[in-house]
Amino acid sequence: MSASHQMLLGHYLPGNSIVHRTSLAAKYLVVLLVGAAVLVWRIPAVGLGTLALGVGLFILAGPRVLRAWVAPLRQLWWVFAILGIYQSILNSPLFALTLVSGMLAVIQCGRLVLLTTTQAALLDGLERAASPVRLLGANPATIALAVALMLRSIPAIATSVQELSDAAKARGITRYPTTLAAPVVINTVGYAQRTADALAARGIMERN
Amino acid sequence: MIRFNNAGLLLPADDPTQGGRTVLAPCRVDLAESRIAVIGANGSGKSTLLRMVNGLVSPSTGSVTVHGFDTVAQAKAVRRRVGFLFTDPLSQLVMPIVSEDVELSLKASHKDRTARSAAALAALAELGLEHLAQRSIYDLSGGERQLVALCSVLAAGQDILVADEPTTLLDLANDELLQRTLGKLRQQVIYATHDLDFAATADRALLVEGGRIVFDGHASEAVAAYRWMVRHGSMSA
Amino acid sequence: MIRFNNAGLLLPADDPTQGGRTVLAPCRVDLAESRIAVIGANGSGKSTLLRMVNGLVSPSTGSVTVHGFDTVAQAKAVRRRVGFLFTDPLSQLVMPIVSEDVELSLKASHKDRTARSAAALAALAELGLEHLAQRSIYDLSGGERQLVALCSVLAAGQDILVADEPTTLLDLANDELLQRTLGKLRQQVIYATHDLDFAATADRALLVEGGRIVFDGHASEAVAAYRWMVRHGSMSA
Amino acid sequence: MTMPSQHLDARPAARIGARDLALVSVFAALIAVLTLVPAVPVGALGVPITLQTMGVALTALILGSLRGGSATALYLLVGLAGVPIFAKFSGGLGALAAPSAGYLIAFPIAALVTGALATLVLRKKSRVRFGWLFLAAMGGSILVIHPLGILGMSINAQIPLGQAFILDMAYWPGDVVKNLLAATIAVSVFKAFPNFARRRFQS
Ligand SMILES: Nc1ncnc2c1ncn2[C@@H]1O[C@H](COP(=O)(O)OP(=O)(O)OP(=O)(O)O)[C@@H](O)[C@H]1O
Ligand SMILES: Nc1ncnc2c1ncn2[C@@H]1O[C@H](COP(=O)(O)OP(=O)(O)OP(=O)(O)O)[C@@H](O)[C@H]1O
Ligand SMILES: O=C(O)CCCC[C@@H]1SC[C@@H]2NC(=O)N[C@@H]21
Ligand SMILES: [Mg+2]
Ligand SMILES: [Mg+2]
Repeated sequence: MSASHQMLLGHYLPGNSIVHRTSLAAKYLVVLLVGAAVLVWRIPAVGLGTLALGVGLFILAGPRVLRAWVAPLRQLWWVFAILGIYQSILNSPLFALTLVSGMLAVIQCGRLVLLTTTQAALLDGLERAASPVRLLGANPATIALAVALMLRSIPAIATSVQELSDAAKARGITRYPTTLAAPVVINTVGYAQRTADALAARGIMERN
Repeated sequence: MIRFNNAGLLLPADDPTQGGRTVLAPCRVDLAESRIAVIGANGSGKSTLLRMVNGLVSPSTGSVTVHGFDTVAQAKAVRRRVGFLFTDPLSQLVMPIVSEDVELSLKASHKDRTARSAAALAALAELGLEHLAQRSIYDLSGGERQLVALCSVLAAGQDILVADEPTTLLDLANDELLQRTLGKLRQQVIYATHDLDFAATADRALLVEGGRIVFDGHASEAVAAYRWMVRHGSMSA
Repeated sequence: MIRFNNAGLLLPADDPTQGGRTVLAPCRVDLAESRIAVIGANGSGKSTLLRMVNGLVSPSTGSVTVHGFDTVAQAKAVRRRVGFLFTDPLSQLVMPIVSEDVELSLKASHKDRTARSAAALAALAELGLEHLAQRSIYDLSGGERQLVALCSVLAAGQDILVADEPTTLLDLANDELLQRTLGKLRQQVIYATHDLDFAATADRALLVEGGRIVFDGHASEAVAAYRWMVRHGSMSA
Repeated sequence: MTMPSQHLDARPAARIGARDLALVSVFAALIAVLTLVPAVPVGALGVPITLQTMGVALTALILGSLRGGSATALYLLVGLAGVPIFAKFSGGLGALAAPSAGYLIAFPIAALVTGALATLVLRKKSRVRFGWLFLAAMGGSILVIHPLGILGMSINAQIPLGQAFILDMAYWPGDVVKNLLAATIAVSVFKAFPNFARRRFQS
């Protein structure tokens, strides 16, 4: 359980750089601005410029974060390669360069936010960002609780998949995964019901 | 004071497989003693009875009140007064870190963050659990988890605790620890259990059979009656 | 015959929180007696030991064999011979309806559908559960579910049964029923339990503590040793 | 342990209760788990075949339009906020720049549509409930996921719509199979929780 529980927390690289200390809102603003610029001006200067800006910010964030810069290239290089070749033929090599560099820039700026922000801060930010839902009569704290419940449920569901597959194996049922798919979902619903009971019993999210 | 006013649960007739089944026959009891045990066979209706106390199950006939509040119409008032402890602590701990989970219970009463943290620590300390505050709930032993769940439930300041087989998953040492902790609580405790020694320590016990309360009185007598019924095969199950 | 050849489980060093922890120290035991109990504190390693018997957990050192078949390399042959009953029946019941779940276990032995249905009903009737055949597993009480899970496992007809705390959710009568049912089985039964009276009825018992088998012998002596350890606080947990 | 639902509920219908919250959160988690099951990296533009669409269809079939839509929206929100629960362990606002962005945005809308169709279908007692549920799931795919997905690929990768349409065809066979599976699973779930088919979640 604990191993899979940590799985989702693996992104943050602790540090004390200026990027780490910048507010979450400011970081997201940069991502949005970069995204908008890349979308509006499809010219090499903007694509390459934002990419360079991103690298600059990674450098500011310290060597540990900088080393993480290449990771998406290792996983996704073939996507960029195919896209680049395709656009070179369809349009022009220069346009391909613009598109690929711009896309990479946005993805990298987005990753930088994750690499330099703790999950707790991300979720706090989410709660604050959700505050406009007050206007609709909803409660941002409800959204925060939903997020917490969701994150807690991911390892629980993963564990239940493991347990069910163990149980099926123990009974010699090996025709995965279709036999197991329904029980996994049924168990998930049962888990949701138990969670609901526990919440209700603690008076959380009371109706009247 | 908990009062069952002819409260019962009959499954509606349109249920495909269960139509018209009586899960709990209408009953009229007042529960005021400090420690009350509920015993009986599997499927006899213990959990159903306990769940009615805090409105997790609504009666289909009659009503249940706690300190005069109706468990259905005034659910919120009731849940502020009644805490519920489940068998499996993992299904009731909501947040991944012990102190965060306790804080969640305190959200309604403590708006301020730092005050809430302090209150959570105090609640943990009351059960001697302050050393667990920063631990992940997944790293705790079964007994520690159940105690943390108990702490989270009690943190909201309820004065009645309902517990459905709280010791079943625990080993000898943890079982004793939880029983000792429950014993010391100032709250009224109503619990279902299959551990008849545990049941015998209560001030009063209800014996449930086939959805009916068939004995209500001294815990040791209820246990004896139950043993007798099992021995003589007069159980419906 | 089950043989542990220095089988042990050491968590890999790269595990973020548990790196290098010994869950089960390498042990060399032969399990041949008809009834073998495994006792010990929460987290001591009982479930891990049991799961190694049918290869649900692979040892990180040494090996485990059943009738000479390796539990890792020849998992399929092992599972045809070893049935496993889990503590939490919900993780074991695969189909939504009781009878369907029992039928699933019979698939290998009964190719014909109607014959299979009849066999499933007969298996349920043997444990007095025929009235539950058409119920959803989610409508059952905890104890009812545990009995259904036992029925499903027995239906598969393996000749060794491993049971991880099979009586936790059961009432007095069903507890006796299950113990009696297990007692009558021609299969070899290996079970973990926190019910020390149940453990004492075995032909042999292993006492596990901190991932080590610290006692192996007469069941009554193992139980006495365990009680002594709990009493004198010499448990690591 | 768990005690199942009981059917009578005298409570007046109100805003969001603990049960809605739990169902929405847990199903959002289910979609995340299904996404993280190893994907098949087929698409030319790095849009893999994932079990995500099955998660979305299941959520909508089982929870209905509003709850299903909310669960899917929660999944999207948490992913965009930065928790790596999108395909290939990605997450964050950067996902909106990738060729798969259109699909992501389509998911909550598809859940609204599929959920509404499913609720309609479940109203009548039919022997072929499975078939109708499958069609409801396909409705969400055809009307929402694929059109928006094509649009997203076309915008983010700057390729003509026709090209994007052809690239999208790679996902059709997989999506049909996943919707068949989702309908089968939903039928099983309704067997275990008959109240869900009547859209009564309150215990
Ligand atoms: N919503 C429901 N639909 C159908 N049957 C139900 C429902 N709720 C409870 N039951 C049935 O009512 C009976 C009483 O269940 P309950 O859980 O209260 O028993 P219990 O005494 O707690 O049993 P255990 O000791 O096994 O926990 C059981 O037979 C159960 O199957
Ligand atoms: N794969 C694993 N990764 C990390 N820790 C593990 C793993 N498997 C077991 N453990 C740990 O090993 C210890 C032994 O677990 P096990 O489940 O065997 O205990 P147990 O004796 O069955 O306890 P209980 O009586 O509570 O069922 C526990 O502390 C558990 O957390
Ligand atoms: O998480 C993401 O980044 C989105 C991936 C989208 C995959 C789309 S959904 C429709 C189609 N069917 C698949 O199996 N994959 C694509
Ligand atoms: Mg019960
Ligand atoms: Mg165990």
